[in-house]
Amino acid sequence: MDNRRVYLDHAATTPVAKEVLEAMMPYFSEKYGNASSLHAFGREAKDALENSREKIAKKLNAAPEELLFTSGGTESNNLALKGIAQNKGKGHIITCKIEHSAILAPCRLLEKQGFTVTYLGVDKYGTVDPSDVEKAVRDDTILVSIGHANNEIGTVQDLEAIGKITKERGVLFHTDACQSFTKEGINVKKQNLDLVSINSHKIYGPKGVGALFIRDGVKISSQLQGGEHEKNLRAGTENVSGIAGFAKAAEIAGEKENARVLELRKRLIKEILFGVEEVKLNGHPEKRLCNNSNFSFNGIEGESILLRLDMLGVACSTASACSSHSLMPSHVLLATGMKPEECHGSLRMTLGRDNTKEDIDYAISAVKEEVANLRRISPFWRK
Amino acid sequence: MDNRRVYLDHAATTPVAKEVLEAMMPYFSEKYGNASSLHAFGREAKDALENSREKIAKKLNAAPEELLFTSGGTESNNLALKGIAQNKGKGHIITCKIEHSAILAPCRLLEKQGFTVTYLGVDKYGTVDPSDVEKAVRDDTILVSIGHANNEIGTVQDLEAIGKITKERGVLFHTDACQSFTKEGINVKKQNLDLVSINSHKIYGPKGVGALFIRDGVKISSQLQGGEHEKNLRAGTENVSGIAGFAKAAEIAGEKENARVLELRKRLIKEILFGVEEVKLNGHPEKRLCNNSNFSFNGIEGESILLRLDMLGVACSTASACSSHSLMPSHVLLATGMKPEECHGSLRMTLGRDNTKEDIDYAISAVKEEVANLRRISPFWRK
Amino acid sequence: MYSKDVMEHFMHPRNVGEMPDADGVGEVGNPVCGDIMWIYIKVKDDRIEDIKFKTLGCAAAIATSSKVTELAKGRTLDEALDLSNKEIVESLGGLPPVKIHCSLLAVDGLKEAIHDFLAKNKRPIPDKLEKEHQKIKAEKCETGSHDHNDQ
Amino acid sequence: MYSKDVMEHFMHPRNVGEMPDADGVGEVGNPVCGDIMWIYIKVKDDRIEDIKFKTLGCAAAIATSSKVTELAKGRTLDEALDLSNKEIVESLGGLPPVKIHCSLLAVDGLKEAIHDFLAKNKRPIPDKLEKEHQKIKAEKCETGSHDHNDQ
Ligand SMILES: Cc1ncc(COP(=O)(O)O)c(C=O)c1O
Ligand SMILES: Cc1ncc(COP(=O)(O)O)c(C=O)c1O
Repeated sequence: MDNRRVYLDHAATTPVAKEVLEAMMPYFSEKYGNASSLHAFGREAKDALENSREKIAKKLNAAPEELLFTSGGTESNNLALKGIAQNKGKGHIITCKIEHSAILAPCRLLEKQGFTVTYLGVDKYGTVDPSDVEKAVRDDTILVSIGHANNEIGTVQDLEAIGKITKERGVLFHTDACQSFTKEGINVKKQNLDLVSINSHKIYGPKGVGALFIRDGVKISSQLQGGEHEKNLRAGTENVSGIAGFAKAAEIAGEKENARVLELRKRLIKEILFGVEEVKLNGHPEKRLCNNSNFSFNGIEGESILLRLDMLGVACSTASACSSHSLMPSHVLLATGMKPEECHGSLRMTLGRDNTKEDIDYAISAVKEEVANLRRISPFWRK
Repeated sequence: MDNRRVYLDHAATTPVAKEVLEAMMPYFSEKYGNASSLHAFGREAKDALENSREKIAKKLNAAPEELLFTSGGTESNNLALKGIAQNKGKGHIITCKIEHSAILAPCRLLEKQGFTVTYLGVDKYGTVDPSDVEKAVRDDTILVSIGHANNEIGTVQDLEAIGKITKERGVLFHTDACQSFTKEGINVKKQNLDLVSINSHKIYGPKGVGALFIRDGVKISSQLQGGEHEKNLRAGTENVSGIAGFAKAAEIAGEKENARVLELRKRLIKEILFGVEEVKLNGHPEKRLCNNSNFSFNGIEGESILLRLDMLGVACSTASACSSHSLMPSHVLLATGMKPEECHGSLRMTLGRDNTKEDIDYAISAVKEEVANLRRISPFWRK
Repeated sequence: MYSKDVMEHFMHPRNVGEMPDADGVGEVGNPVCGDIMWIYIKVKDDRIEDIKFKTLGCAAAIATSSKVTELAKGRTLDEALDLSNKEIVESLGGLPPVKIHCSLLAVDGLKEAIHDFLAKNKRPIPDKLEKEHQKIKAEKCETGSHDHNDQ
Repeated sequence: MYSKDVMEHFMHPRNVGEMPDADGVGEVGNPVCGDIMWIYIKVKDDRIEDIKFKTLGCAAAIATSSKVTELAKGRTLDEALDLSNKEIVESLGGLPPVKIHCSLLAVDGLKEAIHDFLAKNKRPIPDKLEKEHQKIKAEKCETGSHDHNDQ
């Protein structure tokens, strides 16, 4: 094997694209003004901010005024959930069991504060049944928050069907679209979305930048107090270079690259499923993000396979790393009905812009080799 | 006059220094991993994060574990104030009237939530009398938050004297050091600080990055829920490039540059006070940030002088711009005892790394010229 | 933030000055709010023959002051009273919404000068103008607690 | 995150395998927790003559398993029972604090194998070992609700 480095963890974060970095560069040391300043330096910054807002809003079919910049997906989710909850004062929230921790953790906090939260289950593919949402809506329901695409298994939800229900029932609808933005169509009008969380570092933009779409007229309580930035909803000097990069990243993302990645991903899944014994594909066979693959290998543990692949230059992720972060099996895999003992050998490989066919073929052989190596020392493997 | 552009608004934000940008570059498109990832890309990011933490903590005489990264000064202040308040549940907070809005706005929110807040007054120079802090401490006081240096008038407070009092009285002590970090000595041990807010974009680092020092053992409630980043106190994928830049910025800041800027600033103040009629220096004659100057010109309004200087390429700031942001005169100038009508002609000029003696001389003539021009059309000026 | 025309009038205001022998003087604004305008008119045959102003205020206040004097000069008093704030703002290529407030100063000043001229000459004052005069005199500075984006 | 020695043992574990004619077998761990170790010993004159293991688990579990077999081989049973987790971890150049938990598996496995050997041969089992045996058998998988840094 050669000395390749193959990054297959694009769901965790992405490199900053060349075009994106170029779009950011002027805002570090030349047009460095504070967007609140009245002078020319400030106006340059303000212009960059508003142009960026326009570009990103367009991608969601939203108005620029409906987009607010944050420090990332976590902040966007926190603002959406707590901002709506605090504004309403009390009530019931519907979410689902496979949400990202940046949804689940705020929900648990809101429960402690007296809100009630329903965590909907999913089927074995990780799909939320829209009729479950319908059944769960109560008179005091204030918000439905269902993530567009899952970060671990890539399953994509039917936002349009859920949006129909929330509209009918007069309930606000939020989606965490951090994984799906630019990969799956998001159209706030068609999908009847009231709030959408997105971030930059999953789409070849810089880390530390996110946004929240808030439909015009939807009232939300600010979570960061200070100056009157972002329509008084998010205080703090705007990260102009980061935001300009985020906008560029949104702009350059496109169907063509998604289709290319999808082909590579299909190849990867096919080769692993046919080339390795006792392996299972987690997530939905079709309704999944174009770049996501997630496998469970019997008889081995996630961190081990991850680290052995890492030694071969292949970077992936596991939801099952035994560390302080997760002594527990992945809540996502558990929710799809897997037993804890089946969850430990999961491996997520998420593809991206820089991956070539050669990279994927290299990764496939690496996986085959290391699964075999680990099974050789595993008590569960006696063939 | 030539076509110079002279940026004199370094208190609002600074350009990213060349060395800082260089330190950031590897973390955009090469070492772009998520610091939570186990693979080599992730470990590179984690290393950058922890090295940065160490460098910045050292500047405060703190341990790296005591430093937590945020999205900026506003978030650091919000986390400090609300985090302590929520952890204690109830009680009394002492702050002062000239704090930045990122302190005052969270305090007002806490008042609504049942906390009581004392806003200490200042003398005509903007100085907080430590004995006022002493007198204000009550049995239920949980926190004293006094900013190290004021963003408008640059007045520096005696943290050591206040820290003695809070230590004696067993009350937590927070300071917003966004303006003073790297300009005035901060030593959490000597000054007995329990919490310190700092940010990057005021010290030639990128925007959108800040930090909060939390003394080991001080309990604080997280304000952003999600993953277990930053010791479970601040969820969200870490902005590695930004943090690396922040650390570099802290590292390259130094006494020599502060002394250089101080000399230029002295020249600026001297020339304006002697060369312009009916002008007053706001803030303290000596205990002020090395780069801050703030004047009030009789008979003219802040935005006007700012925009006319801007036309000459000189970028400054006024606390008195008549816009949605501030139909009101500056709360800082009012607190120093100025009448509203005296507050409108304020002009802040804050110096920095790129300013030369020639820049300052250019700015001095520009100010003289434009003050004269505006007074010529001002009804208050009849000479 | 400001249009080219606003900046042009702000940087090069027309009709700046005082007029010791003015036929009518308007003094509007309030030092507490930070804007004050003094406006002087010379009237001949009910027409504004000459006009001068001095303004302390923001760029919008100065530019609209200048524009008002430019537009009013040569008009009859009635025509001058017809000058609306909207017209001024539009003729300057617009103003940011938050600045509309500052532009009222100039039209008010002109009205006050005409009111002063009519009063001094013991001429009947139209009801509408008298009402506006009372309103202007009663105006206080808007205050409120804002967190400006202090930096 | 892992020391060079840990990675070395993880990538190239010593004494991997099964032993159909083992004198003692230890089976520890729990599929629910995601770590399982099987350890086999061949005993001659109360000395561990040969030792083999198989481990399903994280890198720390595999590396400490390997290290335990390396250190135990050739020791008397008493000496082997003296092997502490601390010793294993130190001899590997340390482990991240959160991984100490995973390293317990290996020492437990060795104890279980010795216990099994003693029991099979109807030999007296030291009190301390019996207590540890009971504790190991009773162990459940640690669970709790954590927000891992899912990405
Ligand atoms: C679905 C989802 N939501 C939220 C987040 C959190 O975003 P950030 O890391 O920008 O805070 C992530 C990624 O980490 C994600 O995948
Ligand atoms: C004293 C002070 N505190 C807080 C802040 C807010 O920091 P940030 O803009 O990074 O949120 C600033 C600057 O804007 C400041 O000058």
